[in-house]
Amino acid sequence: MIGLWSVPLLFALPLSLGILSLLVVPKWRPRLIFLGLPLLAAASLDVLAGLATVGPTVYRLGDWAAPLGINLVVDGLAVGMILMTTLVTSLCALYAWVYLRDHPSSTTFFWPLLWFLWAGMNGIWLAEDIFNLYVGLEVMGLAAVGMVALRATPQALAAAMRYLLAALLGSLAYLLGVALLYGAYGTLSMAGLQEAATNNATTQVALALIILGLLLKTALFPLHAWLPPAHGGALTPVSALLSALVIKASFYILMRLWLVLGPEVTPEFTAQFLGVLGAGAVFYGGWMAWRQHHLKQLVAYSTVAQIGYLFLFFPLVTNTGPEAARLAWDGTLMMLIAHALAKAALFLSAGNLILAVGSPQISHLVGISRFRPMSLFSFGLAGVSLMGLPPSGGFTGKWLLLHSAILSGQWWWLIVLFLGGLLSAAYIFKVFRMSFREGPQIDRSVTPPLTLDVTALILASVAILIGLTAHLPLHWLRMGSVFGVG
Amino acid sequence: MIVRVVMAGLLSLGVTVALGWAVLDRPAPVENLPDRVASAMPESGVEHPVTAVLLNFRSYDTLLEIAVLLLAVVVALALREAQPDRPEQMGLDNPLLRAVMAWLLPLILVVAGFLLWAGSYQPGGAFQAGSVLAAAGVLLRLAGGNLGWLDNAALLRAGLALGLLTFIGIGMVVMLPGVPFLTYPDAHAGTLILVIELTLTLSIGLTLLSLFRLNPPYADDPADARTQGAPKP
Amino acid sequence: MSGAISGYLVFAWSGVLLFGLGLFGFIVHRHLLRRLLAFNIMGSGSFLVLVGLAQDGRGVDHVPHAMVITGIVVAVASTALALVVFRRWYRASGRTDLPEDT
Amino acid sequence: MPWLDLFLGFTLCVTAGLALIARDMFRAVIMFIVFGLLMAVAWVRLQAPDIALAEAAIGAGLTGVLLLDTLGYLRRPFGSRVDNQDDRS
Repeated sequence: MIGLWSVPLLFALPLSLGILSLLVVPKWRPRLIFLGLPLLAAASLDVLAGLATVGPTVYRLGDWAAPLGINLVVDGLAVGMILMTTLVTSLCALYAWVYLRDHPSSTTFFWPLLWFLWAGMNGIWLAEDIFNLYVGLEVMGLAAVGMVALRATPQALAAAMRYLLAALLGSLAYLLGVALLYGAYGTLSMAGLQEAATNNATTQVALALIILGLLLKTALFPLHAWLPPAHGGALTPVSALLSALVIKASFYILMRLWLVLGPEVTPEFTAQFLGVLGAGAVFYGGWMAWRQHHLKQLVAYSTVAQIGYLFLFFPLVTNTGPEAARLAWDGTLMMLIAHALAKAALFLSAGNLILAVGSPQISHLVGISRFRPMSLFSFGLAGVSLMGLPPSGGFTGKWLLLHSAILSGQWWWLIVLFLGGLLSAAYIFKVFRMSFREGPQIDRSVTPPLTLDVTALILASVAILIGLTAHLPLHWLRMGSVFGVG
Repeated sequence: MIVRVVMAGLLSLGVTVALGWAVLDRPAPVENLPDRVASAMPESGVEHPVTAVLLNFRSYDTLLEIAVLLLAVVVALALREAQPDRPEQMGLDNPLLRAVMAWLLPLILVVAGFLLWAGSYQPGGAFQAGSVLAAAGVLLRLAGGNLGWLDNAALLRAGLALGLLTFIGIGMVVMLPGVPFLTYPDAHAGTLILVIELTLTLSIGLTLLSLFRLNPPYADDPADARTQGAPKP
Repeated sequence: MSGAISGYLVFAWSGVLLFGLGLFGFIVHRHLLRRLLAFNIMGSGSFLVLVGLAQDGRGVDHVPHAMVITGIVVAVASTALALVVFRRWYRASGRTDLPEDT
Repeated sequence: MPWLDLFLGFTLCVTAGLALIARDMFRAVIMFIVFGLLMAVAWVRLQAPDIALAEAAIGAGLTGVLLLDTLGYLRRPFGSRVDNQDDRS
């Protein structure tokens, strides 16, 4: 069986390491990454190898077939997300290993939380069972809340509390949707639901509840209020993980369930409505990002904006013909992955700039270009992808979405793509203008350790490179989906 | 304020009506899971269906759920360390209560043991037994009992970790013949589940108890209460 | 038997109402403890819907029973986590609600 | 008609409502614990004794104790400005 060991290791290993990191002395907690990262990278690559040779498979936990047991789905989409998670989390972990040295020892609880977060995310990517997804969401969500609270300042606690309330409300709405679906169809397996689901009020209400719950967790405008304080106020590696990966998990579930239930059940206006909310997010988030005075708040609002692009998936994939739908799928996933890489890079390099000037204010960045060119370079590379300039992943994603919009005759989304890019350019250049301005403000800066700069640079470079070599990952991502060849 | 009440009222009314509509309009299900559970029971290693679902058919859910519980403790530990407290003073230290506790405690432990053992063929199991254990601890503490051994961080954490580590360990060891994660061999399923439940009971009891204990205690004088200062409005 | 079956449905309906009530409380209240109470009531509501709907017309189904036990444990873990954060927040700020909510 | 179930469902909603609107926070928590115990009875009626046990022990018991414990904590004044906006929101 393909991935017999590597598939369960993807969540069992981080869980075990999470527990282990509680048992060792605080000084040793970070060092477990040197055991965990190589093993998880190996497991992720093994799963990819299995996908490339055998194609998509189903992993039957406990050897029970769904719907009695819980199955895991190892298709292109899941494997793609797993690899993305492994790359981003590993680099953030290396960053945190250095970054947290100067923080109080209570922040070493970052490590158990990190492992649990990782286990939760991998659990979600692999899940095929809608109740199992609920538990996975809780593992990931509570770990994320804990990470936000880690700083233990009043601001951090308030942000964590707000985040927790949003996450809990979202989970409950999701759970109620699951309850309705189980009541109506007697199964929790997505494959079973796809077969059984018909168009009736129960499915529609259940889907509406699930969508609402997941929108809240994804922080789509106008349900985004919890995000900027949580993402902008957390420790830098936490901000990067939350913005790059955690909010993607709830979007991912939405995407999967939409393809399972959506097209038959939902009226087209639901899809258009989600697209409109996405457009709202792009404009509002971009505008708010531009208005921020704190660097990390700017980056956090940029996340609010970038989430919006992902939601163009729904109008572009629903009743639009196979070619446009496939382009929408490709484009959305490219945007998702590019944003994960670029946003992690942006947060990490923003953290480096803040370390360098010792202030979170954008206005204090005056003249920093002379001292920290490398941090600024990573920030710029990541910015290129966020703005959607060639040859970045962000560009490829937008290009694919643009084609999909033209093919399906929904030209209005082009305005969103275009204006959204301009807004991103505005807030990225706001930071640059300040950095290149010569002023009296600083004549020296702190030099952050090299690891911090290198991890940010790697992430930013991959965000660019993935745009150049988009063909192969997109081919893999389609495997096992309705858009795949085999 | 009134706007909020009206908005909340409309929203929750809308949700309720939609839910009611969903309940009324639901189709008759095609799938019959209870039948599947019934026919798989002989292979599950236990006789009580809920235990079979929790610890065999859908044991992966249970595994993740234990992780959720642990997470709450991790956050509590982290925040406690971020703002260290004085050694806590708690409990009523009432001799009568203590006397009652001396009788009650063994009884509670017996109940916990029974619930755990009963779980394989009738209602009960690790979660119920674990929460009874935790209840015993809470009562003991309210009575001013000494739970000092819980302050031994290493011991406490080992106890917390035991359940999940055993669960994952057994899930992995059974894979050696080349079967998927958590596939118990039919002959040993009952024993393995019992071992998992036993360790889970201990860990769940400790976890729930720590959630109670790890809340920041009462500060003795207000002066040291504000370690962080109020945020600026 | 028919009496028992409609009994299941009664609880599903109670669950619907409880969810609605809880949602109302969750939105209206600002006191964080009250919002947590509302959250727990909503949770109980959805558990009732889960079991009540699944058993209506079909008889006892043990799968949702196991799911609800999982759900209860998750709910208590979330509540406990929320209380830990809440106490720290109260201790640091002296407030029982969140700052931006007025 | 399952009168007993109807009555129980009605009582559940009433106690939940009382827990949500009670002026006094302490009373709200007590109402919530009563609600949890009634839920346990409801689970028995739904032929789910396992959930009934878990609900009584965890849902009502432990959550209740945690909430009461927190209430005790709130009675202590922390910070200079303990708002008196109190429990009514």
